[in-house]
Amino acid sequence: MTPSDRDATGLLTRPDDFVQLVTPTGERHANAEFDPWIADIDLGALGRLYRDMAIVRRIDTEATALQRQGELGLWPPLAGQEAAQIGSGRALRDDDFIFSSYREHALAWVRGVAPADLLSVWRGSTASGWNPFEHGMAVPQIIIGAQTLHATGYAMGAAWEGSDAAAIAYFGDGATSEGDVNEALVFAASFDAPVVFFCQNNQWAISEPVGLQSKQHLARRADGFGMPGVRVDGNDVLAVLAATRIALDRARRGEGPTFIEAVTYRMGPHTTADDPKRYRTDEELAEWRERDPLARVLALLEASGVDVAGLEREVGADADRAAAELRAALTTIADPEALTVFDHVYAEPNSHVERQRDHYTRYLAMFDETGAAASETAEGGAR
Amino acid sequence: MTPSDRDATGLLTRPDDFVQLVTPTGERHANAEFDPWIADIDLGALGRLYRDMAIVRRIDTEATALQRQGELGLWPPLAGQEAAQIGSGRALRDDDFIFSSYREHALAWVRGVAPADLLSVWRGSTASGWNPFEHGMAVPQIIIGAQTLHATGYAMGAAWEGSDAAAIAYFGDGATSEGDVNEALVFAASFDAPVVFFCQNNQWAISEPVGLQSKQHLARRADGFGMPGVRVDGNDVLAVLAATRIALDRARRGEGPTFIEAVTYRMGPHTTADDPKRYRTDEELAEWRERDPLARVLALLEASGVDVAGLEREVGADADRAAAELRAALTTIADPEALTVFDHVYAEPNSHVERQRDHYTRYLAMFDETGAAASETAEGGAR
Amino acid sequence: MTTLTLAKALNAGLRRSLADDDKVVLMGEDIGTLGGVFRVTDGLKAEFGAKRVVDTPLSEAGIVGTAVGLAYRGFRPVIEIQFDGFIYPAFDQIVAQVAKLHYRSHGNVRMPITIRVPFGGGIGAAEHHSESPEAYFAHTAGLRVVACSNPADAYVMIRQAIASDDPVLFFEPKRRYHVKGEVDETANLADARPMGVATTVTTGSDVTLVTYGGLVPTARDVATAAAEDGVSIEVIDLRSLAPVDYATIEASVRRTGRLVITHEAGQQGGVGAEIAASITERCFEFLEAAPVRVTGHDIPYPPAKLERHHLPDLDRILDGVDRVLGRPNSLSGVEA
Amino acid sequence: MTTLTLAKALNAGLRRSLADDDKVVLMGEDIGTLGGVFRVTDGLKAEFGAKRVVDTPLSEAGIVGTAVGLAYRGFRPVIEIQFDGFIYPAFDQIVAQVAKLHYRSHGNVRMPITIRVPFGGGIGAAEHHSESPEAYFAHTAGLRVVACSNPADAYVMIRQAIASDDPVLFFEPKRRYHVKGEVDETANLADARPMGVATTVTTGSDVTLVTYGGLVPTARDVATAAAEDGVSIEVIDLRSLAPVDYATIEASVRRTGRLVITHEAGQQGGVGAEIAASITERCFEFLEAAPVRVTGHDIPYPPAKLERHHLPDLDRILDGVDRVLGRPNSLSGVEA
Ligand SMILES: Cc1ncc(C[n+]2csc(CCOP(=O)(O)OP(=O)(O)O)c2C)c(N)n1
Ligand SMILES: Cc1ncc(C[n+]2csc(CCOP(=O)(O)OP(=O)(O)O)c2C)c(N)n1
Ligand SMILES: [Mg+2]
Ligand SMILES: [Mg+2]
Repeated sequence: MTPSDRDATGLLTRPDDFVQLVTPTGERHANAEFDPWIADIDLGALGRLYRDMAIVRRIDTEATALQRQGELGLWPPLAGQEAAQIGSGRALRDDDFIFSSYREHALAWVRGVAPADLLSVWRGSTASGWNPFEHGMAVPQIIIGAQTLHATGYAMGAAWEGSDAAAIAYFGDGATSEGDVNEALVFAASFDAPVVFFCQNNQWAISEPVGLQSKQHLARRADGFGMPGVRVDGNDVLAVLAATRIALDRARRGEGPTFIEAVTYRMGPHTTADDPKRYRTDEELAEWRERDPLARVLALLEASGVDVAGLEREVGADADRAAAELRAALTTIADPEALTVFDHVYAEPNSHVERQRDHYTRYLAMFDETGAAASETAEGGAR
Repeated sequence: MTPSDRDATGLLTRPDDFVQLVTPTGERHANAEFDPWIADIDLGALGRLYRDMAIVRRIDTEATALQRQGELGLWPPLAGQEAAQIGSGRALRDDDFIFSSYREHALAWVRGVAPADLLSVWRGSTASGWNPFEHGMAVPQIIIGAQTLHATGYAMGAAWEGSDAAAIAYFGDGATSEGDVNEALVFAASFDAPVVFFCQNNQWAISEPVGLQSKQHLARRADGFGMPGVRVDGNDVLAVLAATRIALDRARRGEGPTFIEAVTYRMGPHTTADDPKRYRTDEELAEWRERDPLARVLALLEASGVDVAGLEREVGADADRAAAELRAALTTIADPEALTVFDHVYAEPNSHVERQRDHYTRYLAMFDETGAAASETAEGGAR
Repeated sequence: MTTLTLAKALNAGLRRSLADDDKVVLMGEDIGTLGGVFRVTDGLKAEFGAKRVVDTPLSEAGIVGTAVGLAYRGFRPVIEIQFDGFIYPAFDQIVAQVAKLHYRSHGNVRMPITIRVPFGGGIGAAEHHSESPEAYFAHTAGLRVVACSNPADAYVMIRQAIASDDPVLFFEPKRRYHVKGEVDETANLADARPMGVATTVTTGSDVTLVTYGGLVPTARDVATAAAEDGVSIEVIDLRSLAPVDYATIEASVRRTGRLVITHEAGQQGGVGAEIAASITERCFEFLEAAPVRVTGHDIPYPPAKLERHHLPDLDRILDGVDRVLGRPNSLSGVEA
Repeated sequence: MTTLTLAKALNAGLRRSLADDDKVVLMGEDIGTLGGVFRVTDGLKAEFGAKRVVDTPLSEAGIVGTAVGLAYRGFRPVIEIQFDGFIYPAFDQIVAQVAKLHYRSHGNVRMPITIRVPFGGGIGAAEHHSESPEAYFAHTAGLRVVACSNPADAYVMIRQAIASDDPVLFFEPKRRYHVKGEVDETANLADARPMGVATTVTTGSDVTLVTYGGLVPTARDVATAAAEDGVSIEVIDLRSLAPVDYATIEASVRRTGRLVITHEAGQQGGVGAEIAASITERCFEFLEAAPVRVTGHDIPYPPAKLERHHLPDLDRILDGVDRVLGRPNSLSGVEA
């Protein structure tokens, strides 16, 4: 991409173009509107945000490696988006409900999803890793944008029940082109739904730059639908935390939805199946490395007199442990039993599925008798 | 609807809230931006715009009457929206292409669609009344919003061919909630498509007030998608004409799409099958009658010294003639032949349809032989 | 027993469901203040309020997608799609979300969503207002698909659909909305015939005639007309299109040896194809003739003045009966 | 003759179509710079420019809807839907617009739109990446539906689809993208087998085995395996799913008396249902047994590690062959 292309894509990262509280080099900008919302974030809390980010980055690296080793079918790395995900995730209350896309592993971490549950779906062992109601987080959504409507409906329901819980929908820059996302904005505004639309503008939708989806900052989309839109530096964990808290507070007070555009960058490939060299330059990546979400927090902590080396050591050990746990968890993921393909198609008894299950059971039994295995056919369909 | 509901619906009609060149009482407001675009509209031209509006109103009234008499299956009246449709329609060049919804009978008039062709689809005699390419106007679209994408694609194609023709999409306030319309805005902006999105905000989508679809002026939707949005008094034919000309000029110069919200009112029922008394008040209707699009043009002409009584007489005679032609045209609409149900399913030979046609031909032939008629069965399914 | 039209029976069933369970919410375009374009939800907003009977923005994907979120929150949304031809914008949310979420979540997330669809033709309507899209949904694993044909069933089945923990596509024969019938509003839902079970409308011994929705009364007329001609027809109202109650059809075809299926939807891949194929699999040795399908043509729904040449009617079904019986019929002498 | 993979044969066919007719435009997500996630459009943007090979915003309805407008303007849009499971957001534009506009406009507006869909499973992919949605489209009047199974067909059929004045849903068996075969890039399109005509892959006398797309090579293996067992199987590659080339199937079944149909899509209302029903109608007296369907189960596509328990494979199809032959099989002794 040429520099002029880049301008056209709205890939603007000047601090006056979005809310930034911590610069890439770790300077703290004052912001009268945002600062009160993070007044409680002392150095200790900031260190914990750093810890979150460092650990999820490590988990992400480990999972990517596991995929390369053939242990996972696919992995969509989050590297580069730690601040956007941790900053927003740590703004949530336990009874808020998360509707995510497929890249929000940091949110699963925030919500205490077990390592094995995180990996099982990407390993191809299960249709979903965890019970959404145990973690207040829906299982990953692959249909781009669909979850924004789910979040909106959930929020409508919460409000109708008189609860002040909110829902948050995570989606990408590419997703903003889907009808579903726009319809979600319509419904949310119409019903004053307590929902936060959290758009991680990571500049790319697979190979397509954000400028192909929109010539306007994505946050500007909000106004036309009748809700506030805010554009924050998505690599600045404090800015993201503050923006999300403001939006959640608005939601809880019954004032309706907010749209947050977190300007960030996907440092890795779209998924482990993708080769970003086909569509973007090393220079672009290098530029964004300088805006790393973790580095700036360390710089700020250091400038504030924190023993950063000690923190890094400590967090590094935690991250090592998390990575080891992840790897170990793999062995606990059982291969699913053949007949479970028929489980949960319906919640209630269904004569048709039962008949098919019965037939397939008899079919499998044939092999038991003859000693052959369905999986060992010439073709098998397996992988 | 209570007055406070009305506020919430964005049913705002203060002149400072939109561009208005002619007030309901016929005063002419100067407008530095818009006036140059209608400098050519002298009193004669204004009289012709009045004539257009009066005739289409008369055609509409006649068609409504014909439906009540059982001659048409259904009719969606345009009454109240004459200025929006004539003002925009008369801004178009012959080689611009119109993608309308189902209520744009005035556009069909502008494009010279024959009366019988206009009625045949609503009579249930044909799937479509006219050849789109003969009139530069697609046949009516019933799926709400779908045509906005068609207009966008057409405009993309025109631009790719190097033509400076534009496309215009007509849709309603309700339609703005459909994913398709929002996706059309995305595509149009992304490809700088020479298309005009012409939204007739007639305050209602069947029984639903516009405030249920949006708490924001619809024209504001445009900015977030990266295109200009303009809100005009849709009952002011000059304001509409100017706004559409500005948008078309922009399109022809390769600067991309424009969104126009024409604030107007559907004075009649949604269709002849609808009973608006179930959802709106007489007072509301009365208020809007005072903003009648025809009356203000007459007032302006009168104030400008035109012999309005003479004009009315003349135009009245033309309208009478148009109405008579419409009524007469009915008799020229033949009932379709049974086997034409199979025509045009495919453009190329298709063995399956041919087989079904063949079978049904034999089936019908049975009745010829026995003298019975398929239509005279106990049940018949006909109507 | 009360005498109600099919539309009013649905209205009564919806009212009852709203009263019985405060997690039931109705959603749709024009269903509140207007009471729906067919008045099926008439009066319900006034009775239960705007948070139980919800006029939504004009977007079908939005309606179904927010219903999914409401189901996550524990609600039981009941959606009205204004006309059959307007369900397609919601297709993705129905097929990729509503149908799959229970499976995707290992049974943790239930989707007790009812999607009401006035369907079928015969009312002289404009394009997109007379379609029969049921086969798309019957082909979609994870959905249940039912169609009612009379007021008594309508009253019970809509409540069963709403009470079901599975998503149900609920097809209402719009041209029969005004047909009247006896409805027992006092009977217990637990005692009612499960919505998955078909009904034998008339018993007969020569031909089994299977249909659903708006063609059930027509099929009854066919049986009457055929009886005058000495042919005894057993009419089965499927009620459930997915899953199909094969036990009932099978038992009948084993006796009659002859099957005719009729529906308004096109033939290619219609519900009749599945039933013909399945019954052939299950009853091959009992069949005296190939199952015959009498369906709408495989064409876009034609303009109103031609719909009688598209829809199966008494004569066309009788011709199908003649075919399955090997009597003189429209295809006599034609190579299959 | 050149040896090409199926993906490269499609690439060559697309290149040829772009070169032959400047009204042909390719549209889709990631098809330009990236060359498509399966690289089917690799190099074409570089060769023909960004106005012929168009990376679009991420919205399937938008792609198909703007293609309709382009068709109005005289273009022949060729759309890539990235994966089978992402076609549903475009369902309304396909079913209510693309399929119906020629009819609606009395033949004035043509919709020569090709919609390419990599379909089917067997690649260990995540949810929504392995679906077989072809039956939805085969049930939709106004659409043509085809599926290619080998490089030679791919090269010719994609060009035929693009040249067709009717809209074509073009299904590509993604798990066979890397299969190689001989492609004649010099042959004349006019001399090629029309895409509506099926191919007899192997001739045989005991059983007719009908399939399409990714299962064609499997069916050939079935024929080989069965031959060792003394059973002679005639494999037919349907190629066109709508309309179906019944002449070819019928002629075969009249000889064999036995029909097995196999596809990855679910059974209920799948393409196999229509073929079973239609062949039963057309060849009833010739059938020795009920047609047998070997299909994916009627379940949402399962996680990768279970897909081999969902997809028909050699053994399951052989079991179907045993069933249709009345030999011992998985259902022996089970009441149908
Ligand atoms: C409806 C649909 N269309 C296409 C895809 C294929 N796809 C998967 S991810 C992706 C890009 C998404 O980009 P974005 O929304 O920016 O999210 P990101 O991956 O950058 O986090 C595409 C096109 C899909 N999953 N769903
Ligand atoms: C996809 C779709 N959903 C629902 C309908 C039913 N319907 C027909 S007109 C209409 C209201 C449209 O309102 P608006 O867009 O404001 O246009 P208006 O009728 O006011 O001109 C509705 C809901 C439809 N035709 N298409
Ligand atoms: Mg992105
Ligand atoms: Mg309106």
